Amino acid sequence: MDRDRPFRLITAGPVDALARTVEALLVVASQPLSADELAAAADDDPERVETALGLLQERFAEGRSGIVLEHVAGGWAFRASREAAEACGRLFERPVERGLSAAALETLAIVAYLGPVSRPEIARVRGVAADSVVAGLVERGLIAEAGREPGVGGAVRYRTTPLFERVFGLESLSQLPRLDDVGEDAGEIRERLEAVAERRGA
Amino acid sequence: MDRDRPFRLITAGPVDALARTVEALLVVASQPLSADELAAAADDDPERVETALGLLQERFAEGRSGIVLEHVAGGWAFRASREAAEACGRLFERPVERGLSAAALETLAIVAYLGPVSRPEIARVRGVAADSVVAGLVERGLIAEAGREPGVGGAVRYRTTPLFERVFGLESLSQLPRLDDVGEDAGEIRERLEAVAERRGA
Amino acid sequence: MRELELDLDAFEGPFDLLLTLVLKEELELAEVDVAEIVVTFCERLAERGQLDLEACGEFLVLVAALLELKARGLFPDEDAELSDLEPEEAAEELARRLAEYRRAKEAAEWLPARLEGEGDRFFRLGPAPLAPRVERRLAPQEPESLAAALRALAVEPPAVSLAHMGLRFPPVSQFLERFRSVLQRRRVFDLDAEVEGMSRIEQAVAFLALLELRRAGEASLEQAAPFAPIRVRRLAEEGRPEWTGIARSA
Repeated sequence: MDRDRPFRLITAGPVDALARTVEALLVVASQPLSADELAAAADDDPERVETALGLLQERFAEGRSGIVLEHVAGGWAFRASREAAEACGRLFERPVERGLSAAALETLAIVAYLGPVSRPEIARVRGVAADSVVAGLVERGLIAEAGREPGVGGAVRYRTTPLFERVFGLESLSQLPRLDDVGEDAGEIRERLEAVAERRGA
Repeated sequence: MDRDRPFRLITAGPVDALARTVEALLVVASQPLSADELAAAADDDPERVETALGLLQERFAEGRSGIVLEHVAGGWAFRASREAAEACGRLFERPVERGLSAAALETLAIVAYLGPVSRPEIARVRGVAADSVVAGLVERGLIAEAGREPGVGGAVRYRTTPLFERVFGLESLSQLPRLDDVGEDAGEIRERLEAVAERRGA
Repeated sequence: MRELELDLDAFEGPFDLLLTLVLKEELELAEVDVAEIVVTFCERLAERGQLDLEACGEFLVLVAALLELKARGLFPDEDAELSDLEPEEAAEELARRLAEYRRAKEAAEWLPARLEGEGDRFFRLGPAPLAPRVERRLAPQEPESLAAALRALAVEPPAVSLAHMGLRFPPVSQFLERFRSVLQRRRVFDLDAEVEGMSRIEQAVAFLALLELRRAGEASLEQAAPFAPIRVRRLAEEGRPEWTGIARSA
């Protein structure tokens, strides 16, 4: 990209006026906004909003501007350029400090892949109780309650939040890597398990 | 101002690099930042930061950009352009919400029937931590702080507000539907719910 | 550590003997006050006036295993639930859960790497400094919905399945059988290789089984250094009825 080409910020074109409106919306929004949400607020056409977003993506690009437009957590949002990370680090805390424990990461992974999922289910997968870990992740805003298990007296279920996607830089949960089922040793494991089951059954 | 003059966003000049850093800091900040704070974060000279801010004020000016740099009491901050005021209004004006989330309704019911109650008490009855849900209900004005539990360092307790009574069409809490099937009075209801929550086990 | 003298309601004697009796199912673990054992150990530790890390580590492993066994004993339903399953079904269920667990483990490895890479992406959390205030308005609500929410909370929960405990934490006897059959085939094996991928508590139970094999004189344990692999060596002589010692049914 020819980074040094002078850039026309202002034209009389109506898409440019729309782009300014989208800019304005994004700079005050508290979370990523989808093209549809932007179109509804701007009272304009979603397709024209997409065009405007394309324009803004060029303008607010890494290396070109301190404000960067990114597609994240199912919508569009401004963030600081990576170039300014050091300066930002002096003034702000990282959205999630690195100190996520192994247990927290494991729980987060379970909620991301299997969610909505209840604490008993998480405990079943992890093999240990998950109460304090779950509470900690809720506190950090990375997971949130998502109703209770079906049927009366069901346990509260949790899912990951848009903040989770944003912190991990995901456009959506579908961007999580696909995890293969148990690999090549699946057959061997199965045999062993069957042997165990037979002994138990006996 | 000559609105139509093409605008060079990128130059090799060091003040421009500083301006990008200042842009980045301002887009992340959740409150206005003073020139001194910006200089400390950018690890640069306050005077040069002032120069950079001047540059940005030109770039992010009303009529030229949807993002406007504003000097307010506490320092510098971005806002939406006046041109986009209507669109921003639509973004922030939420449609009237039909109902509450399951978590919010549960918590509200606990505060209404058992209040004043503290967050730990709510958590015991629901079987899950209640911090974020309580914060949300306080923000919406449906519940409010009502002193602390007796004793030193007692937890903050919450009760429902007049807004709550309006929304639920009640003249007072005594008009809440009876819950005789669960317990005779608040104490009994609470005991029953805590026992069940414990068995729910999580 | 193993000579720790205990004076409990249900048992009096060295800790070592207690373990043996429990493993032989000659002592009802449900009646043993594990907290009392911990207190005795702590008292002994305080008397010595110096911290013996090795003894503490061993004690933790053994007490964890004891607690595990006791927990299983306190939930007798679980065994019934398991035996309801046909062996193939049980194996299928185990395989499914193991796969689930592995996927979660793998994902948990991916997340921190991603976080590290995204560490220089800063964005605003919360509202913009000069943003308009959001007003959330709520439509009129029915008071009955509050009563319904509390009633739902008062409903007894369905019986929680404890099957996972049995599946994830096999009994000591199972490890005894398994290690014996390994020792039938091989004179020496490494514990680490055998318990790889198992949960800590499973490994603890496996270790308990090894201690039992050693007690019975069936195997010797060697470890070159702390945290080095534990090597298990067959001790029994040819011709001796090796595997009749302490079978589960004994």
